[in-house]
Amino acid sequence: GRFGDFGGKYVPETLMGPLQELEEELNKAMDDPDFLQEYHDVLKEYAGRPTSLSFADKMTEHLGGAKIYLKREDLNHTGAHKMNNAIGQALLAKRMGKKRILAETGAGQHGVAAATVAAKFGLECQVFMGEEDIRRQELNVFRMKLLGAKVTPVSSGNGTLKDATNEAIRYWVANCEDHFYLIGSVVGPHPYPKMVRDFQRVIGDESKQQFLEVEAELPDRIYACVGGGSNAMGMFYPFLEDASELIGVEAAGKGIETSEHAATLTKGNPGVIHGSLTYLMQDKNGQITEPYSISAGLDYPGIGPEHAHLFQTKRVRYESITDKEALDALKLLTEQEGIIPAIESAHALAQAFKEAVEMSSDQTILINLSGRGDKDMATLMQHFQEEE
Amino acid sequence: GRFGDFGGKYVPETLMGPLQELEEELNKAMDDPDFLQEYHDVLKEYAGRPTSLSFADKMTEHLGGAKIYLKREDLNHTGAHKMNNAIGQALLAKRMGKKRILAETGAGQHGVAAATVAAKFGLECQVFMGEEDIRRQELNVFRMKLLGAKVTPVSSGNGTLKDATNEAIRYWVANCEDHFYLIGSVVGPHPYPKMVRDFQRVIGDESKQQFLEVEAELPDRIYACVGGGSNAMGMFYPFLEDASELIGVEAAGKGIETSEHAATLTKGNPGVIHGSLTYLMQDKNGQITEPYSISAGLDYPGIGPEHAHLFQTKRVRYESITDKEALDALKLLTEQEGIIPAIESAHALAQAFKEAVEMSSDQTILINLSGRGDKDMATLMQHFQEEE
Amino acid sequence: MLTKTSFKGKLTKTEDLFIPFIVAGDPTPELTIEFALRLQEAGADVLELGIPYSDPLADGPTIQRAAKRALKNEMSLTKAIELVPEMRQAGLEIPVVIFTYYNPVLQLGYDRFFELLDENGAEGVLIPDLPFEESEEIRKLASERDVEFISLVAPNSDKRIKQIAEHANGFLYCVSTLGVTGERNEMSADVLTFIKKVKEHSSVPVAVGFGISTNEHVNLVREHADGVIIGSKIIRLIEDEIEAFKDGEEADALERFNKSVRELVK
Amino acid sequence: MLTKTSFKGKLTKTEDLFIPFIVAGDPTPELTIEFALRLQEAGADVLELGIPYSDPLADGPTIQRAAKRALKNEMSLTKAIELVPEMRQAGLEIPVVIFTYYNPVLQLGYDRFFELLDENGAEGVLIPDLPFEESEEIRKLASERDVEFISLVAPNSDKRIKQIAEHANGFLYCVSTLGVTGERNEMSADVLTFIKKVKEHSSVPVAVGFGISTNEHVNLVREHADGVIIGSKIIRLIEDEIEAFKDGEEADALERFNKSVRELVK
Repeated sequence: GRFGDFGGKYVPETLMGPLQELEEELNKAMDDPDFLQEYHDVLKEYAGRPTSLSFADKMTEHLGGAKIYLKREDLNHTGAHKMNNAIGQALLAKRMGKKRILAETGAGQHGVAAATVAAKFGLECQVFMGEEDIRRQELNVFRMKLLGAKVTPVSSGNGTLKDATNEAIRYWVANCEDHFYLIGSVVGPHPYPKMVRDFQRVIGDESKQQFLEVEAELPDRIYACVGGGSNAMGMFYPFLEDASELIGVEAAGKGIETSEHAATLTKGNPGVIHGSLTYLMQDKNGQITEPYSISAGLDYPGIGPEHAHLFQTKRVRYESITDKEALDALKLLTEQEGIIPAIESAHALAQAFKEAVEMSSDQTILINLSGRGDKDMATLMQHFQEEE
Repeated sequence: GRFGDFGGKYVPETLMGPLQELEEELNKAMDDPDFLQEYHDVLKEYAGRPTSLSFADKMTEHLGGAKIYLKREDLNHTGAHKMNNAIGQALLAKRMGKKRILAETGAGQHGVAAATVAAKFGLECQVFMGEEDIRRQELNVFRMKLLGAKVTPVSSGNGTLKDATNEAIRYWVANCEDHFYLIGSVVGPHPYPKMVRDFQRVIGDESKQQFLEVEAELPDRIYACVGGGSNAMGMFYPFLEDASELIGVEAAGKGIETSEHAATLTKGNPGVIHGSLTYLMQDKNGQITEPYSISAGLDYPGIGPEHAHLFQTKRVRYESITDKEALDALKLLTEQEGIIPAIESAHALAQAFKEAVEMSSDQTILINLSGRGDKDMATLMQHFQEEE
Repeated sequence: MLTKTSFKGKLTKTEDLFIPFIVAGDPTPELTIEFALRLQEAGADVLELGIPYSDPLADGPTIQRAAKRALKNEMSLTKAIELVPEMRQAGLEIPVVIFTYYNPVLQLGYDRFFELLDENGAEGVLIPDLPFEESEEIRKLASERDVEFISLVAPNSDKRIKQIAEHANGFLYCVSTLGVTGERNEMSADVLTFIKKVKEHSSVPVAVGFGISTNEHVNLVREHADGVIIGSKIIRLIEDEIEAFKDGEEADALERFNKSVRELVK
Repeated sequence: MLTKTSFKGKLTKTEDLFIPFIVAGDPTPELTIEFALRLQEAGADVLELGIPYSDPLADGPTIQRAAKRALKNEMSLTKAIELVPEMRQAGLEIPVVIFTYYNPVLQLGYDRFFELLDENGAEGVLIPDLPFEESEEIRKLASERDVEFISLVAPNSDKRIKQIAEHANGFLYCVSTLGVTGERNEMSADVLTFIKKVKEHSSVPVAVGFGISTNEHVNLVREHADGVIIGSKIIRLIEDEIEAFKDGEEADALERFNKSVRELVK
């Protein structure tokens, strides 16, 4: 259950049994061709996969450097890569005979994905969400309820994602017998980080095949944003043994020199969060600190343990991008390509655009466009209208 | 330029030249394999086609009648079938050397699609939108602006879609030399209804192939909602010569016995609107009346002339569904399948669900899910919260 | 040539025509009659009587406003045509052209429409959204009923100019927004070429309209065409007096209107 | 057997243990010392001294609130351990178990952590998010330093019960939310089976915790297990007096606290 030094199961005793049961069933499922077939059928017939690989011709011309390709996870059902994982785990829950799933959510994207698969597969769904986030993301709360999910407000801590996750874990501790905990990223105790990665690797697998079809060789560089890090792990994993340079992009918020950022690898250090040994943002006493990013999906004080390992082994380069840089990249892509990306994804875009101009026109880059920006319209309106 | 008795070009003399030019170029383009290849490449690599054909297993089981399949146009880039047509027309505009496009929009969906393709293909874009609609659809207005489009408020009439269309036509009359008018539905003067249908028939073409793959025979019945009618024409057209029964579903608003509906074929009669002879809603003096539907996309007093023809010849059966029936169907699909449809599409669902229960389990139906419901969240919140 | 422009004998000249446009029922049916008379006094040769329409897509904001006012008075195609005999009774002698969008005609039916024109003594009809290709039947009927069916021709009508001009009745309406709107005081070469081409093919007087709003425009058009059509400007002169009409100062307002029109076409 | 539960000789019995839990620094470090003494007076055999943590994912809302209050006072793992000698000086004789989440220990480092325990005379440690599989190294270090490393076992620990029980030190903490929370006055057969199974394998006293909040619960547990652990209920008794502490009525409040605890475990 480790990625080098990182990972593990740092959980209350009550969860050790359920985690073991999960691991056993997961291993069986991943060896079962019928399960994998069903998973891929649902991705194709329900979620809309394969997602497109788009050549960003105008963007490429605009920057005048490397050729830029976008992996279009925004085209998934419900608008982000989250769906791949939610489908995988829901199928596993069904296979395990669990009738109820629970999930944590920050901005509500994973909550919507969980509520969606719960509806699709006939499971009860309870989503834990911080009170502050519930206020900020009224529409997603409504969406989850429309999908039949129960949204449980979390008032502990600051009422945001970290607290919702704690509360989901607490609820799971008390109800693990008949509940399946559907974690939304490559975080949490083993086997979650591995499981979520394996349900997200379809991004990288498809990308590789699509890229070879159009360019006949692999991209020189591949970019993905990193909060918990599931879209990045899904994209990177199939390329780990290849020559492509891999770049994970964290949220620098208002700047990594300030206290308001979510650049876990850049500024954090190893510790335990949500059951896993990884990098996190903490004070000198080991108290976890509140992160900040304009992007709700990157606003997390930890990071998946496999990223910590890839950081330590230097297989992946990690950079950070500020709110402002991300918003500029978002606007630029929107104007050049007619694609409004999620603010999360815009972090990857910003780093890629910075580097693309320095690269030659026979080089290629691939950016994982992890989700669409529709969910961010209120934030964008506020930002760009203030700017005017 | 006619579909039976309907269609034609009822426009000011100034537009006859541009329409002729458009028709000539369109005919050339549709005979040009390179143009068609580019159109289909963009659909695949940018818009996310083919869209999925989803078997609605839980819905089918819930109703206990015919097998229900959904064509998932909600999975298109920007969230609806509108993109197919916008891409086709933008490519044609580019081919004709036009640097500027103009479009009308009601709720803003076609405006967003037009602004999107304008960004993607490097065209200037001006969108005409009623002042009332601008107020109601603030987010879509912002989205269009973010995409670089100019949104021109229309204060004439009631400030809704009909008026925006009038104003777009007026602007086109004055600027037809260098502007391409990108109409969003199978309406307007010839060759628009035919052109839009031909850019939307990809829905039906794909559906046919996908359906044959899974069921080895064509659906017994096919449903689509009808406002202007482009998603329905796109779905129906490839099936016109087949045995499948085709059902177009209009908006009955608060009931066809009231004055608040948009059931053009059910309650209207032939006349001329926006350059085309078709069915429309009008008073005894031939003044066009304001339609009503909770669904902005169906809230149009006319209908594509080809639908008028298919109505007259009885090849397609037209039904109407009230606001309430549509919302109930929307909620049911959301809970059963984890798909929140556009309120437009929910009209087709409602009619299909009504009929599915009466059908046998060896029969099949196909519903065109023309768009996703994200855009309707504010309306839905208001409605379902009032209901509580 | 005069046979094609006779308007039942009421149009007596084929040059220097002044053709004003008003909307029936704007602001009231009674005033519409008054305007018609004042325009005749000011030298109008033909009256274009506009039918208010819910969706006037060939018209700018001024005429849209007029239509809206008239629709509030429940003006309709039938009622508008029925104003003509009242105008006649009040002294109107110049020919009247009914300017209407196609849909109201369609709803009325061609038979009833021509019957109405005949019964009420309207001499012409102009349908801005019924181009040559869509108007074969109605042109034939008009010809049989001795009604002048006015055609429009635009600078971009191109090779259709010849076709339209050769089939023209009454007068030929040249849509010319390109040359004379705004502040310019001379016509572009393009517009002159266009008018010249139209005149070459036309067996009826060629009148120019769209955007003519000053005496300079009027005189510029007179130099090159057989007639000038003035719509929006006339409506704006009516709008200038709307408050006066409301306040019952009808006589003074009509006097001012008449004077302004005279200034415009002097 | 007593060798494994000696707590440096300070735990003198192996049955009918009362093990209360308080959070260091809640509401102040000074009061924490007072509570420790009052609990000893009320019969406590071991004190669990909780370290406030930002993300206490094994704790319910009551202990979360206590942690939040303590963190406002900038309580930390180091400061909490350093309270122990002050408690001793004030008269505390029973063994102290430091209850802390893993991350603060990790940040301090094992060496410094055990040095601190040793310097300050804390006899045990309990880390709720460090299960058997992740605790091999720290268990070894604890054993070398003669610190009791307390393990937890849950009803669903299943075949791990044997493994955990056999490696247990100090006492074995049975997590038993299933049986005794709420209003029930008897234990379910499942819980009894569970406790019996744990006792079979354990060479140290078996104490039951989680959700024990009434004297009935306490006596029910006493019938079947070697000890009772009370956390949230103790914290709530402290919360009941928070206002009194603020108002400076310390002595009365502590007296009431002591009385309530005595009632609870009578």
